[in-house]
Amino acid sequence: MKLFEFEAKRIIKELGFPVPRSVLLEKKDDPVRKMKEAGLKPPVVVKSQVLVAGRGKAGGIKMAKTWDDVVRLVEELFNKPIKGLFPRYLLIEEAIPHEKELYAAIIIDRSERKPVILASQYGGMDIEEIAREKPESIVRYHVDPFIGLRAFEARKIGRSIGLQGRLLNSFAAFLQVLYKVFEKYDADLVESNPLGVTGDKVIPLDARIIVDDNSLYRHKEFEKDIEVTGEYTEWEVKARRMGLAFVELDGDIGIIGNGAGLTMTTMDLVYLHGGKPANFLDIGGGASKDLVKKAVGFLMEHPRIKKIFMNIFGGITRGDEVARGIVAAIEELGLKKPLVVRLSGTNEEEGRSILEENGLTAYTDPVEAVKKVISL
Amino acid sequence: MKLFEFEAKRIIKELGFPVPRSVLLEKKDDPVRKMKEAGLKPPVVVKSQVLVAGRGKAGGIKMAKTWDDVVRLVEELFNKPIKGLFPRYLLIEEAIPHEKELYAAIIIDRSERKPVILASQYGGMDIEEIAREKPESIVRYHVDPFIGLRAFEARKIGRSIGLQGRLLNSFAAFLQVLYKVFEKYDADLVESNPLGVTGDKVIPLDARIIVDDNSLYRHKEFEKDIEVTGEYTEWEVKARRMGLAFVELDGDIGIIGNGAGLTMTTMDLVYLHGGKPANFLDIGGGASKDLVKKAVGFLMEHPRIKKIFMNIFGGITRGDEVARGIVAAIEELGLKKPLVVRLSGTNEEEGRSILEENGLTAYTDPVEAVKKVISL
Amino acid sequence: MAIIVDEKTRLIVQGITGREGSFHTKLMKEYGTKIVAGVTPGKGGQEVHGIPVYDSVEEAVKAHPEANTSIIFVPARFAADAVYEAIDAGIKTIVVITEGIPVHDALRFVNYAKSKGVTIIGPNCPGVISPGKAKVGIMPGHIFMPGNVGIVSRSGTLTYEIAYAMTKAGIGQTTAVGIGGDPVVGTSFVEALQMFEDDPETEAIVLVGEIGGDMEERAAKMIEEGKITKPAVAFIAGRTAPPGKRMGHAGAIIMMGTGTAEGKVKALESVGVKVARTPMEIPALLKEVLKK
Amino acid sequence: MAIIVDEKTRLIVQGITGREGSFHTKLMKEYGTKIVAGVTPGKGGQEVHGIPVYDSVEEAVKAHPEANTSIIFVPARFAADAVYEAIDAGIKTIVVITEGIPVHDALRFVNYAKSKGVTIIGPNCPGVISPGKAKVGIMPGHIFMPGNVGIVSRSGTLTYEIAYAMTKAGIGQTTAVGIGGDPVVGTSFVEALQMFEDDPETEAIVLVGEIGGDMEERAAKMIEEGKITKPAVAFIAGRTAPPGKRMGHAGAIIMMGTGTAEGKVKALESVGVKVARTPMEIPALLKEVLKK
Repeated sequence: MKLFEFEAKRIIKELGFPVPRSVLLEKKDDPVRKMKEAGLKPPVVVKSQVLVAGRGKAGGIKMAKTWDDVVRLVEELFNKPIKGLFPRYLLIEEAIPHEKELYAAIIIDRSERKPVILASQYGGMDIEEIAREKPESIVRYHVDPFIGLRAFEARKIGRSIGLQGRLLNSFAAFLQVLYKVFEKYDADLVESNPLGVTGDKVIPLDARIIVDDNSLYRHKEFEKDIEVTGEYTEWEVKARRMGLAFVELDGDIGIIGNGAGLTMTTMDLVYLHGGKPANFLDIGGGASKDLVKKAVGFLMEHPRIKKIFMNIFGGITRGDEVARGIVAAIEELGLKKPLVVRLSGTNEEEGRSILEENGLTAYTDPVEAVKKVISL
Repeated sequence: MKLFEFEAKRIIKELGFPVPRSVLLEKKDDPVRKMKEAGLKPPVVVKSQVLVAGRGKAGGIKMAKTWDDVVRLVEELFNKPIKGLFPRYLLIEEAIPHEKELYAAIIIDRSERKPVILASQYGGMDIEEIAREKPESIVRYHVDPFIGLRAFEARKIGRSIGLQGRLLNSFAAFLQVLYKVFEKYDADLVESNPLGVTGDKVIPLDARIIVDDNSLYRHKEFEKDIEVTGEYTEWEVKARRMGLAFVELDGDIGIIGNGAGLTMTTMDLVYLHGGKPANFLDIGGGASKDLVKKAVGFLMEHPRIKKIFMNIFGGITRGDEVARGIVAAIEELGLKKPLVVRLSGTNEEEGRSILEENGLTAYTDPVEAVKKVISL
Repeated sequence: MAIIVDEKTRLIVQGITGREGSFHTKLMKEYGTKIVAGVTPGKGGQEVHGIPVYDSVEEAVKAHPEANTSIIFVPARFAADAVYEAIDAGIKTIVVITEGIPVHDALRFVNYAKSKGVTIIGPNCPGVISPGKAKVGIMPGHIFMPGNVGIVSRSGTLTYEIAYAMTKAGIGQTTAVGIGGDPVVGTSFVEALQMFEDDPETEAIVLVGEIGGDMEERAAKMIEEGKITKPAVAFIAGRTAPPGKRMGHAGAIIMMGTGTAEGKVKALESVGVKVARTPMEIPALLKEVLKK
Repeated sequence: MAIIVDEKTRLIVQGITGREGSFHTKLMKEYGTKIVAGVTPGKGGQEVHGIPVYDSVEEAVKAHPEANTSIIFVPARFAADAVYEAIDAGIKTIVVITEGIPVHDALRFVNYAKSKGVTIIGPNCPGVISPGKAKVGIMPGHIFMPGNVGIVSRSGTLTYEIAYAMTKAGIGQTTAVGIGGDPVVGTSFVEALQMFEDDPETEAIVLVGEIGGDMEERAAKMIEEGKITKPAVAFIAGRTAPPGKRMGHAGAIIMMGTGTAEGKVKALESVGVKVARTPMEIPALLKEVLKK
C-alpha cells in the first residue's frame, strides 16, 4: 500500500526527524485561514497529493510566493488531474531554500535477501534516471535485518556520497530514522527524493513509503478508504473490497487463472493468439467455491468484458470446488457472456463431471481453449 | 527506576495485553464518583501505590465489597504508611475471581549475558520464597537478544509449568507482551506476580517494571518527580537531584570514595575498625572539581554525619581535581566537621600539595586514615 | 538421486490439523511420502490420517528422531514462528507453502535459516516433488513422472502445466522445485540450479521464471560463467503484463533495466538458453537439447 | 607472556579527541603502549599527541593494518555503536571504559562480539595493564610492576589499591584486568581466570569481587572442578552494604542466595581460596600461597 507524501512525512517526524512545516488541505478548507492558524506564510510549496510518479513534471507541485498565489494555486491544483487522478488533499509546505538535492532510499534486495540502502548525491530525478545518467553515483549498502542500521554504517554511506562534518551527521541520523520507518512499518520501500541540503542539515523535501500489503494486518492505522489513494481504478477498488486480486487491462477477454504465473501466462497466450486480455484475476491457491463464484460473477458484471476465459490447473486448488463455484455463479447471475473453462490437475474429473451435469464443457489443453475463446 | 504498579499495567495494556479495569486516585479525588465515571463498582481491590516489596502482607491491599468499604478503605490506605512510605496514589481495580496464581518475570542473567524468562505455577509469593519452598517449580528460559521471544518458545515455557489448551496460548501471548515491554522500556526487570488464572485466560493481578537507570535518556516519559516514587529517603532525593550517587545508612561517619568497589571497601574498613558508616557516596571515575565540591558540601550539611572520611585512589579521577574540589567546598562552607582525606594514584603529588597549601593533610595509607577518622 | 527431497525424506507436517494441512497430508501420504509426524500447538495427542500429532516440533522430533524435513501449512501470521520452531528443532529442509507472509518476516527467517545451514523452499510455493520418491508439497502427483529433467519455477500452477506437458511427451523429472512467488524466498534460481548441476541424475533443467526481480538474470550469469554445464530451457511468464501496475516498483530499482519479461528472455537467450513462447513448447525444446 | 594486552598490542583509541580520551592517550603513550591511531567521527585528519585521527575505525585499520586492539572512551549514548564499529573493522580485543551504557545495549554487543570471536573488556571498567608491556586503560601506571601474579577485578579503584599494596610489598603482576562494574560485561571472572590459568608466566591469581551477581560463585565452582590449578586469593567488597538498597534486586533472583558478600566469601573459602578482610592483607596472603 502506497502512503501519501503527507503520511510518509508524518511518520518520519514521529520517529524523530524534522520535516518541513506544513498544513494539509481538503477541498472544503480555506487555505489562508489554515495556514495562518499553523503560522505558515508565503513563500510556500503547494503539492498535489496523488500516488503517481513524476508528479512534479506533471505540474502537481507549485511554488506560491504571495497569498494570492496560494489561493489561485490551491484552486488550480484541486481541479487538475495528475496522470488522470484528481487529488483529494493538497499539502502546503514552507518553501525551504536548499543548495543541493540528495537521494536516499531503503528497499529489499531480493537476491541478497537483505535490506539495502540506496544513496546518491544526485537527487531530484528518478532513481532510474540517476542510474542511467550517473550510475557510479549510486551507493548500495546491505543491512543485517537482525541488527539494523548502525550509526557508523550510516556515516560510512554518507561519506561515500561525499558528505562530511555536521551535514554527514545529519544525513546519518536521517538514514537511521528512515531505517526505523522501514522496520516499524514493514515497508517495501522508503524513499526521500529529493532530500534537501540546507546549511549543515538535510531535510526531506519529498518522502514515499510503500507498506507491504501482506503486513497490513499489523498496521491497522492504514486501514482507510482505498478509493482515496487513487492507486486503483474503479473496478480495482470494487475487486479489492471483495477480496479479489484483480488488475484492469484494456482488452475485452476476461481472464481468471489460479496462481500469478499461470494467470499471466494465460494473458500471454490470449495475446499470442490474437486476443486482448481485459484483466488479470488470480484466484490464488486453494480457492473456495465462494471465491470462484465471486470472481466469475465479477467479470460477468464488468461492462467492457465480452467473454471470459478461465484457466485452472489444480494443485492446492481443487477442480470440484472451482466447478461448484462456476455453477453457483451461473445459477445466480445467468450465463450473460460466453465462458470457456480449461480444467486440469487435482480433482479434475470431479470438476469436469460437475460442469457437464450443468451443461458446460471444460477443456484440458489450454491452447485449444484459448483458440476457442478467441473464435467466439 | 522502579515504576508503580499502575504505570506497569498501563504499559502492558498499551503493548497489547488486557489488565484489570481500574481507576487511579489521588488524595483529592472522590473515589465513588471516579469509579462511577469509569463504570466500576464493588467488589473492587484498593491498592496502595508504594514501591515496596511485600505490600500485600504489610496491609497495602484491601478488598472492598461495598461502596461504604470503598470510602473507608481509601481513607484508611491514604493514611497508612507501608514500610514507612505514604502512598501518593491508590489504584482501585475490579476484583477478578481467579482459580490460580502464576509467576512470570523477565530479567537479565548476568552470567549468561542473556535475558532470562522465569516462570512458576506457584505465584502469589516472592520469588525468593518460591525458590525456597518449590525450587523445582521455577522454569528458566534464555532468550537471544537479537531474536527475541518467539511464540513457540513462550508456549514451551507455558507447557513446562503445566499449562495447556487456550490457557497455554493466553500465557504465551502474555509472555510475548512482557518481552516486548522488557525490550521497549530497557527493563532490568518485568514481573507479574501474581499472574491470575481466570477460566482459560491469564490476567496480571500485579505488575512490576524496573527501568535501567542508564537508559533513562531514551525514556523521557519517565521523567518525573523522584520524590513521588518513595523509593528514596529525603537526603537520597536531594542527592539524586544534585547528581550524586548517595545511599543513606545509619551511622555517623560520612564516606566519600571514588568507584563503587573502593567506596564499599571504605565502608567495610570503617566498620572493621569499630566505626559506623553514615552513607555510601561514590564520586565515580573522572570526578571534576565541582562534583567533589558538591559531594563534600553535601555531607557537611547532613545533620547525622559527625565527621567525613574521603578515600580517593586516582585512576581516571585526578588527585589535583579532587583537592581543588575539597578546597572549594571548605572555602564556601567552612570546615564544619572533621575531614580526613586519603589520596593516592594519578596526580597524587599535585593533589597533596594543593591540600597542604590550604592547611589540610592527606594520608597515603587507608588503614592509617581510617584509624585517624575513628579516633576523632 | 534427486534434490531436496527423496526416498530418505522423513516428513513433519506443521499445521496438520488445518483444512489444507490435513487434505495435503492425505495426498502426500498416498503418493508415498514418509510422513512421520504432524504438529499443531494445542492438538498434541490426536491423529490425522493415521499420523500422530504433537504440540511442538521439538516433541515430534524427540519421538521421531529420523525426521529431517518439514512442510508448513500454518496461517501467515504464525508461519514465521513455525519456521523458527522447525529450525531450532534441528530440521534441515523446510518447505513453506503458506501465502501472505509479511516480507520482513521472510527476510528474517531466511537469514536465520542461512546462518544455521537450513534449506528453506518458499514461502508461497507449491513445494518440491521428486517423482516416484517423495512429494513434499501441494502439486497433483499424477502429472509428474520419474525421469532426468529438473524443473525450477517461481510459479506453482505453471509448473504443473509444464510438468504435465513434459509427462505427456514422455519426459520425466528428477525433481520439480517451486521456489515460491514472494519477493524474498529461501532458495532462489541460483541455488536450485547449482543443486541440479550437482545431481548426477539430472541431465537437463527447465527454468520457469516470471516478471519482477532479477533471479533469471542471475541464473543467466551463472550459466555464462560456466557454473552450470547442463543444458537448460526456459519459459518466462508475463510478457503482456503492464509495467508499473504491480511489479514495476521497489524490487526493480536495484537491478536497473531488469525485471521485465523481455529483459529476462534476452538475458537467457544471450547465454544460449532456449526460451519457449508457451509452456507447451517446453517438451519439444527439451527433446532438442537432450538429443545433443 | 601476559593476557589480553602485551608488547604486541597495537592500539586504536576511539573517542581520542574527547577530554578523557585525549588525557589517557597521553598517559598510555607515556607508559609505552603502542598507539597507532585514534578515531573520532568528523575529526579525521587531526593529530592528538602525535597520533593520527581518522573518521572511522575502518579507515584507521586500513591505514594501520597492524592494529589489533581498541579502547573506547566515547560517551554512553554512542558507545555501543563504537563497539560494533570496532568489531566489524576486525579488531579482536576491545576495552570499553565508558560508564553509563544501557544494559540492553551491552547485552547486545557482548553477544555480537561473542559470535564474532572478539574479546570485550568492560564496559564501565578501568581497562587492562600488563606492567612493562602495555597499558590499555586509565589506571595509574606507576603503581604496577612486572611480576607473576594476575589480578582480575570488578572494581577499578580497588584494583589500584591492591596492586599498589602488592607493588610496595615487592610482588609484581603479569596482567591486571578490570572487568567492569556493570551487570553485563564482556569478560567475566570465569573467562579471565581461564586466561590466567593458560598463561605460563602467571603463578598466582588475585580475585577482587563485590556484592551482586554470582560471578564469584562461578569462579569458585571452576576452582572446585579443578579447571584452575594455580593458587588464588581474593577480596570481596561490600560486607557492610545494606541488602536491597542497590544490589539486592533483579540480578539476585536467578541465583538464589547468592549476591551477598558473605555468600561469595563462603563459596571461595569452601574451595580453599583465602579471602582477605582488607585490601592491605592481599600481599601477605599471596606470599603464603607463592611460597608453597
